[in-house]
Amino acid sequence: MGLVQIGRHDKDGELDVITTTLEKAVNWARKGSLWPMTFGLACCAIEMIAAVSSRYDMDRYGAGVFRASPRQSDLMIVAGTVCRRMAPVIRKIYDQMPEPKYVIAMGSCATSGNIYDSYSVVQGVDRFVPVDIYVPGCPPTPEALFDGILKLQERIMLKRVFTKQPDQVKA
Amino acid sequence: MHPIAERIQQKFPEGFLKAVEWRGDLAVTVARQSLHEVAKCLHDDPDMDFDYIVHVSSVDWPEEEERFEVVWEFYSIRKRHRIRLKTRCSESDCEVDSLVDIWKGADFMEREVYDMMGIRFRNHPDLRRILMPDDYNEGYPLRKDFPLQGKGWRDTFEFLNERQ
Amino acid sequence: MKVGAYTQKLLHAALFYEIWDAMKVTFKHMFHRPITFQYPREQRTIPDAHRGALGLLRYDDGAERCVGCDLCEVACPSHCIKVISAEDKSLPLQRYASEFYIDITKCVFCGYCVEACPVNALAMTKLYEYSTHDKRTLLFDKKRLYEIGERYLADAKKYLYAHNQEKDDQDSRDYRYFFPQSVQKPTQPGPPKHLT
Amino acid sequence: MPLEDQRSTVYKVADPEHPGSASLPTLRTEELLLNMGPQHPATHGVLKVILELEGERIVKATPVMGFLHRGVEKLAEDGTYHQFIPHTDRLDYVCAMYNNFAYCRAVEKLMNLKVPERAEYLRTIVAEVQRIIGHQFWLGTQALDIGAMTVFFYTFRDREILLDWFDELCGARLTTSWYRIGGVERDFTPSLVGKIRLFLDYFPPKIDEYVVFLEKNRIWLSRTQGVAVISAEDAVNFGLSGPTLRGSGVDYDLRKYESYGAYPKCEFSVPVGKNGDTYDRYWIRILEMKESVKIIRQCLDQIPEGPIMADVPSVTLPPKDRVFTNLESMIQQFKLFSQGFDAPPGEIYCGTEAHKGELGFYIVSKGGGKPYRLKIRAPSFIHMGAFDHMSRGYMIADAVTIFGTYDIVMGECDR
Amino acid sequence: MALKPVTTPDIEAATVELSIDGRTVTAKDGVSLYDVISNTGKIVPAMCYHYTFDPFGSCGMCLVTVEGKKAPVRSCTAKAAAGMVVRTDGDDLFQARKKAVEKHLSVHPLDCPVCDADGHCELQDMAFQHQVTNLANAKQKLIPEDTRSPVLDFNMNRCIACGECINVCKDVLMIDALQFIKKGGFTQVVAKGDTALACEFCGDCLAVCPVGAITNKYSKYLYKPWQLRKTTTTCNYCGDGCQMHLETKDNEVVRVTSPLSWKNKWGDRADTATGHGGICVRGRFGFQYIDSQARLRQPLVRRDRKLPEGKLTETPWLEAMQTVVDRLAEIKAKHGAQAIAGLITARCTNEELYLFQKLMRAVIGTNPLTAVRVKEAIRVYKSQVIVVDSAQTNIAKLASYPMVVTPGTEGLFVQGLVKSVIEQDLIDAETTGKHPEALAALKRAVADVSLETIAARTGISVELINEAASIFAEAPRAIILCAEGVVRRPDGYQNVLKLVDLAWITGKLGRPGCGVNTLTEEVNEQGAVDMGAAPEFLPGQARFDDEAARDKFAKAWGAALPAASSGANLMEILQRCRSGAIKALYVVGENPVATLPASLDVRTALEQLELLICQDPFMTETAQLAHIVLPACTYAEKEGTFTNLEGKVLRVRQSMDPIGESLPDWHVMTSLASGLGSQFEYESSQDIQSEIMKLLPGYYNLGEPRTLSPRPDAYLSNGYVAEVGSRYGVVREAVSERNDHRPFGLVMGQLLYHSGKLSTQASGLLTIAPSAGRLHMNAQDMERLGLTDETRVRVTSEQGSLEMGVKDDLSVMPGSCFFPEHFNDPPIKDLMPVAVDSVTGVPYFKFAWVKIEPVSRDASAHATPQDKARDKAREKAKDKGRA
Repeated sequence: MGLVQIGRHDKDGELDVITTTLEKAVNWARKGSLWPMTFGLACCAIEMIAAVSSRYDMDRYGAGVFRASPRQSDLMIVAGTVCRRMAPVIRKIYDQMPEPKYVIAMGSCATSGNIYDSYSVVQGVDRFVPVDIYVPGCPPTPEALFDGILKLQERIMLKRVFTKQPDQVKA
Repeated sequence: MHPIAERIQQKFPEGFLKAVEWRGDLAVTVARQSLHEVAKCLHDDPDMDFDYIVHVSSVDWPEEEERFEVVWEFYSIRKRHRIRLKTRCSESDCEVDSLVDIWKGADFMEREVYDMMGIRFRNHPDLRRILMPDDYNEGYPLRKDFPLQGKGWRDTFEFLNERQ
Repeated sequence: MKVGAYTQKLLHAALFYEIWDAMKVTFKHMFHRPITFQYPREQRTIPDAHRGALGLLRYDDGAERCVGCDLCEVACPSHCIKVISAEDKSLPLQRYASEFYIDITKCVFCGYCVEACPVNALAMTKLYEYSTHDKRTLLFDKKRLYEIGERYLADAKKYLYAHNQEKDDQDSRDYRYFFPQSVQKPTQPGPPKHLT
Repeated sequence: MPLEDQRSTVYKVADPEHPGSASLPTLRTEELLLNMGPQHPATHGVLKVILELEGERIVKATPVMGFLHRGVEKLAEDGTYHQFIPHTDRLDYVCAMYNNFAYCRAVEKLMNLKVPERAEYLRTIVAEVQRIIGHQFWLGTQALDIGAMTVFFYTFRDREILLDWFDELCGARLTTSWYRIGGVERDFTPSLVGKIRLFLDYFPPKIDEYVVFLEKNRIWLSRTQGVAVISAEDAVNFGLSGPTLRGSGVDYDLRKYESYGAYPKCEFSVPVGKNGDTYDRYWIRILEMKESVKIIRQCLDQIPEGPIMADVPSVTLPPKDRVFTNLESMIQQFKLFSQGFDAPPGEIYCGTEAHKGELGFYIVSKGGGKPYRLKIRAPSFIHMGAFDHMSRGYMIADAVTIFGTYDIVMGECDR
Repeated sequence: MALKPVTTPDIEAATVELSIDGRTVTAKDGVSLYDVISNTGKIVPAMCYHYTFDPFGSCGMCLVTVEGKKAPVRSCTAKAAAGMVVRTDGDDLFQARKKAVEKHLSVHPLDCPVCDADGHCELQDMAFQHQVTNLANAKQKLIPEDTRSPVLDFNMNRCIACGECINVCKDVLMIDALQFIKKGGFTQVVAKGDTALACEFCGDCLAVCPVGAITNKYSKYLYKPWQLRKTTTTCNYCGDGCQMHLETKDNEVVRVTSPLSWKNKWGDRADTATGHGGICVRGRFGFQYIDSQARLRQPLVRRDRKLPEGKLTETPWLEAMQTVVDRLAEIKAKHGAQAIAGLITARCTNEELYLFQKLMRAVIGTNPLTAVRVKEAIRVYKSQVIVVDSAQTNIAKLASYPMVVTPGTEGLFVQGLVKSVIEQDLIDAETTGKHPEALAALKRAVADVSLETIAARTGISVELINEAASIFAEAPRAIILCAEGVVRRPDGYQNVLKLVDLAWITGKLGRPGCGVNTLTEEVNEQGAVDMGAAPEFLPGQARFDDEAARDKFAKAWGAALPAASSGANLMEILQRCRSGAIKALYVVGENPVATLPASLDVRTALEQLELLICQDPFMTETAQLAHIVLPACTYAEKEGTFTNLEGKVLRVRQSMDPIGESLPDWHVMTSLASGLGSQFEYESSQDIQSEIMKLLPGYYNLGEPRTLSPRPDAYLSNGYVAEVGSRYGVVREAVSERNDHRPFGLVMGQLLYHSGKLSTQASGLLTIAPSAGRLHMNAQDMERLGLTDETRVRVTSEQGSLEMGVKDDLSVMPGSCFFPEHFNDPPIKDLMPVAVDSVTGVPYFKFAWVKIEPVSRDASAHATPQDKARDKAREKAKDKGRA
C-alpha cells in the first residue's frame, strides 16, 4: 500500500473564491439540474439505482433524470470498478458530455481500485478523467451518494463561470 | 474404485491414467489423446449419461513437466452423479481437444481457459480471448508466473493522447 | 372459445381493462404514507451493526488501546491498513503504533480488522458523510482515526457489542489489558482482573 | 470462423432453372453490424454485444465480455481462504449473501467441516431472503427494460425493507460478508426475527401487486411470451441452470438434488416451466419468491438454539472475549489471521443453487492457508454462452429481454 | 566439534534394527531415537531439539511410546537400541504432548501482539497444532527485560527454558557466553556471570530461539514475520560467501536471518548440510548500510574541480552518462586508450566484473585492475589447529597450538617450519621423489637457516616449532589458511610461496582435502580473478598474454584487445596518474584515498587526473575528489553471482528496489559501453551470465565447487630451482626495524565486527564496535606506561606521529598494539611504512614499529571531552542516517 495515489487529473488547490450575483444565479441553476448519466459499472451501480428508486428519490436534488446519452447529461457518476478495458469507453463518454460537466467517483473502486489490485483494474478513475467528488464506501449507501451530490452542489456554487477554470482539461 | 471410473478403465485401458475419490468427488485423469473419445462415451453411454456440463477449468503446476491440467466437470441430470475429467499437457505443446461438439456450453468456458491460461483447444469453433481484449499481449493472467499486478497494461492510457 | 368469453376479451381490449386494473393499485397508493425520506433533513436510523468509517479507540483512562501488533494489517483483504510500530523507550516492553494509516479509499468495510484486533482498538462507526474533493483527506492517519474514535465513541462501542466483539456488561467493560504486563511501572495496582 | 468472414453473406442471384443466370454478377448485401453496449442502460452493467442484423432480425450475436474483469480468481490465490469472502460479495453484487454461502460451503467441504444446526437454519433463512431480493431486483429491472416502469418502484420499495434488514444484521446493505467458514458471523436478534416475520406477512400480497401490473399487460406479454426460447435438451447441453433452465422444464435444482443447509427439513416445491421462454421464467421467479417465503417461515419455526459457529480450533476463530483473556485463543486468533488455516491438499467442487443458477466453486488446495487455484463457476457467464443460440431470429428490441431473462450480472460473469 | 550424527553418519557404532510405527528401520546403536525417527520422514514435534547439538530434553514434546515401557519416553534423549518397538502417533501421545504444551503455556505471558516472534513462534505452532483451548489462567513471571547487551534484548517472560541458545553457543560456536540462572523463582538465560553480554555477537542464539525470548534490538517491534519478504542471497562481507536471508519490508531491510533457525529443524537440510548454517556478526547485524541515508541517490557531476563553483551537483542520469561518455571519448581520442584506467572492487558480482573488464578491454581498450586483498581467517573447528599470529585472536583461543609470534615474523615462522620438516625428515617421499632437483634446491636453500635464530626472533622455542611441523606433516589432511597476517606483510608473496613449499614437501599439494587457501576480505575476489578483472588474466584465468585465449575473446567481443603488456596494477596506476600517463580513471566501488596510506600520495595522484569517475553506493573520500559520481546499487538490489573462496558460484538475488535513482553496476556499464559506440545488448544480469557461460563452459555448474587441482609439476618446473635459493637465503629485514626508540609493533587489521570500509556504514556494527579512534593495547603494557582508558597517547613511527586514545584489549600481546583498519580517524595509515612487493606489485603497509608515550595530562583533559563529543555526534548522525 502506498499513500493515496493522486491521479493525473485530481482537481485540487484551485482558487475559487470570487463570486458575483450573476455567477451565483448561474451556478444555482446548474446545481439544481444535474442530469446524471446512467453509468453503472458494478456494485455501486446497484446502490445508485436504489438512490433513484422510491425510497431515496434522487429527483429531490434535481439530479434524478438519468440520461442514457452523454450529450444530455452533466454529471457522470462512475459507480463501480473501472477495468482497463472499460477505461477508453469512459473517457470517450466523458469527452462527449457538454460543459460544464462533473464527475463523481462513487465508491472505493472508482476512487482507487479498491481490493482489486490486479492486472486488469485501473487504480482509480482519476487516472484518466478529472474527478470532482470522491464518495467513499464499498458501496456507499444512497445517503452517502447524496452527501456527495450535495458536496458537489456546494462546489458548483463556488465555481467561476465567466473566467476560465485553470484546471479544465481540454478535451 | 468408483464404478464409473472402473467402467472408463475397462473401455479405455490406455487412456485411463488414474482415478481419485476425495470428499465424495470423483476425478478421473485421462491421457490427452483419448480425451475426446472418453468424453464422447461419458455423454453418450446410457449408463453414464453425463448430459450437463458444469465447468471447464485449468490448473497450472509450473514445477511439473506436464504443466497444465485441464479440468472438465460433468453432471448427469437423470442419473444425478458427477465426474471430474482431467488431462495434462505440457507448456511446449499445450493443446487439448475441444469438447464443444459434445457440450455446446463448453464453448465459452474453453475460451475462458484459453484466455486465462493459454491452453489451446483443437477444433474449437472460435478460439479467441474472451475476458481480456483481443490485442492483450502480456500473457495469460492465471499462470503462476504472471504477476498479480500485471505487466503495466492497467496503467497505460494511450487514448488520453490520441485527441490532443 | 365461447362467445361470452370472446366478447369479454374484446371489451377488455377496447376499454383497456388491464390498465384500469393496474391503476387501481396505483391509486390505492395515493392514500399511503409516502415512503421517501428527505435525506439531509431526515436521517435514517442507522443500525448499530452498520459498518461505516473506522476509528481508533482509547481506554477510559485515555491510553491508546492499539499495541501495533499489525494483525489488522494482515487480516485486511485489500491491504489498506499500514501500521508502523515502535518501542516506547520509557517502557521497554510497550509496543505501540507510532504511525497508523488506513487508506479508506481502498477499504472494503468488511470489518475483518475489527474482528482481528486483539485489544479492540479498532471499531467501525456510523460515519459515512465524508465525501470530499480532495482524495488525500481519505488517507486516515493516526490522528484522524483517533478523532473519529473519540467523536463516535458511542457508535463504536455499540458496533463492538453488536458484532460480539465486546460484551455489553460492566464486568467486560472493566477489563483492561496491558500488553504485556508492564513491570517497570511501580504504581501499577496489580495484575488486571481477568488474570487474578 | 473469424468475425470478419461472418460479417457479410454473399447471395447469389441466380436461378437454377434459368440457364445462363449463373453468369449474372453476384449481388452483395451487407449485414448491419450493431454494437450494443458496453454503456447501455439495459445491459445490466458493462456488456457489449455485437449484433449482426438482417433488417430488424438478429442473425448472429457475439457477446464481448470482460469489461468488468477484475481478476478475482487470481486475487484469490493471493489471500487466505477467509480473505476471499469479501471478494465473493462483489461477484454477484445483487445477491452477495448467496455467494458467501456458496463459497463457505465449498471451503467447508474442503475442510470437512460440520456447521452447527442453528447456523444452517440461519444461513438458509438469509439465503432465501437474498433470493427474494435477487428476484425483486430482476423483476424491477426487467420490467423497466421492457417498458413497465411502475413495477420497478414497487419492487425497489420492498427490497429496501430487506436491505435495511441486512444492514441491521451484518452492517452492510449489499456487500454483506456475513457468512463465515464454519458458520455465520452474528446471530439474529429478537428485533431481526420480528422484522422478518412482519415482512413475511407483508410480502405475499405485494407479489400479487407486482403481478397485477404485468400479468395482463399486453406489452409485457408480447415481449416475453415466446421470446428467448430454448429447448430443454439445448438448455442442458449449454449448461444453463436456475430459472433459465427450469423455464424449459428441467427441474434441476441443487436445493433438491444435492440438498444442503436446512433445505432438507423444509417443504417447498420447485416451479418448472413448459415453454422455455421468458414468460415462463418470469413466472418461475414469481413462484420462487412465494416458495422462499414458505421456506423462511418454516425455518423460523423450526430453528433450534445452539452455537452459530463450528468449534474447530484449527479452522474457526475463537469467540472474541476469550481472545482477551486466554493465551491459547489469542494464539489461535493470530495464527488464523496471519496464516489462515491449513487446508489439506486436494480438490473439490461444490455447487450451490443461487437465485441465478448453479454457483459453484472449484478449489484446488496444495496445503497451506491459501487456495492454489480457485475457479468460480458463474451462472451468468455460462448463460451468456447460450446468448447467441437464443437470440438468433429475434428482433433487436428482444435482445434486451434476452439479457434480462438470464438475470445477468457482469461482476459475476466477468469475475 | 562435528555436527550431529545425523549429518555426519560415519561414527563407529554397530548397526541395529528397530521398528518404528511398524516399519523396520536400521540405525546406529546409541543414536538419539529422535534422529532415527526423523530420518524416516516422520516429524515428532519438539521445541528444544536442534540438529546442531546433542539433545537436551527440556520441552517434553517429543514423546513416543516404546514397547515395554509404561509411560511415553522422550525420543530425543532416548537412545536407539536393538529390537525397540516404537510408536510415534496416537491419541494418547497427542494428549500427552498437548499436556506438555499446556505446561509451557501456563507460564507464558499473553503478549503475542507485542512479540516479534509472533507468526514465527514454535510455541504458537504447537499450541495451534495441538488445539489447546480453554486453559486455566496463566501465571505471569513479571521479569524485567534484560536490555544490557548492545544487540540483543532478553525477555525472559517468554522463555520456555529449552536451552537451545545456550547449547548452540557452547557446543557449536564454542563461545559459551550464556548460562541458565535461577532468579525470582524462574529459570532464566543470562550472559555468563549475569553481566552484559560480551561475545562475538553472531546472533545464532537469536536464530535458534523458538519463541520471542531473545530479540534483535535493531529490528525490535519493526515487523511481524508475515510482512517480510525473504530473499536468499549471499553475504558480501567476506570470501566465505555464507548464504543468508535478507528480509525486507517496504523496500527496507528489516533483518537478516540465516538457514540456521528452528524452522529448519526438520525436513530438507540440504542448505545447512555443510556448515551449521549460521552467519557471523557482520552478516547478521551489518545490513544497515543498504538502505542508509548516506546512500547516493542521484548522479553527481562536477563541472570544474578547481573553482569554488566546482561543486558536485545532482544531475539526471541521462545527462551524467552523456558527460561521462563525451569526456571519455575525448580523452581516448586525445591521449589514446592507455590514458584511461579502471579500478573495480571485488564486492561486485561476477557479471559486473566480467562486464567491467570487457568494457575496459574491448570498448575502451585498456587493461583493468582489481585490488586483491586477503583477510583473516574465521573459525575453523576441525581437528588440530595451529595458529600463528602476533595476537591472541579468537581462533587462537580455540586452537590447540596457539603460537604467538613477535609481530612481523610470521614469514620467518613458516620458514622455520620448512626447515624443521626437512631436519626431522618428515618429507613425503612420494611427491618429492618426482622432483629430486627441486627438493635438493630447497634443501640447499634452507641449509643456512638456523632454527635457533628463528626461535629467538619469533619468540617460539625450537621444540614447539618442531612439534608443530610434525603435527602438520603427519596429519592425513591439512589445510593451510593464510590471510592478511602473512600476505599483507613485507615479503608476503614470498611467504605464500614458502607455504606452498611447505605443503609440497609434506605431500599436501594436490591431494584431496589439502591445500593452501587464502581467505579474502571481499566477497568475490575469487570471482574477480575468474572473470579476468585483473591485469594479467582474461576470463577463466587465462593469462592475458596467452594468444589462443586472446583470440577467442577478441572474436567473441568483436574487438581487438589491447597489447599484452599493457596492464597495470594499483601502484602502477597511481604512478602513471602522477606522471600524467593516465588521464582518466574509472573507479568502481574502490576507495584508494582512504584505504591507502597518505605516503602513497593517492590524493595528489588522483588530483592530477583529467577525469575521475567514481561509481559507488556511498560518498566515499575518493568520490569527493571525483568529477562524476554515479550512484551504484548494493548487492541487495541486484541480481548476479559471487564466487566464494572454494570456487563455488553462489546466487545473489535482488531483494529490494534500488534506493533513489541508483542503478546496478552492470546497468551503468552497459549504457556506458553503448554510449561509447559498442553494442552491449544486456537487458539483465542473466544475459551477461549466459555470455559468460558461453565463453567459460561449465562455470555455473549449479554452484558446484570448481575442481581446482594445483599442479606441483608446473609450479616446480619454471625456474624453481633458481628462485628458491633467494627466497630462503637472507631473511630480509623488516621495513622499519625494531629498536629501543620504537619498541611496539603496531598492527593494523580487521575487527571481527567490521569488514573494510563498507561496514562502517552499518549502524548496527558501529554500535557493537564504534569508531572510537583508539589504540588497542595489552593491559600489561598500559599499566607499565601508566595508561588508562581515559588517557591519550602519542604514537610515533618513522613516518610521523599521531595522538589517539587507548583501550585495553586482552587479545593483544605485550609489545604490540593494534588499530582497526576500518577507521581512518586518526589517519593511522599515515604512520605505516609502505613496501611494494617486487613480484606482485601489491603495497604492504599494515605494520610498523612505533613508540608510544602518554600525552601530558593537560592536553588530554583538553582533548578527551572534545573527542567524546565528536564521537557522540558522529554516532548520532549515523543513527539518524538509519532512521
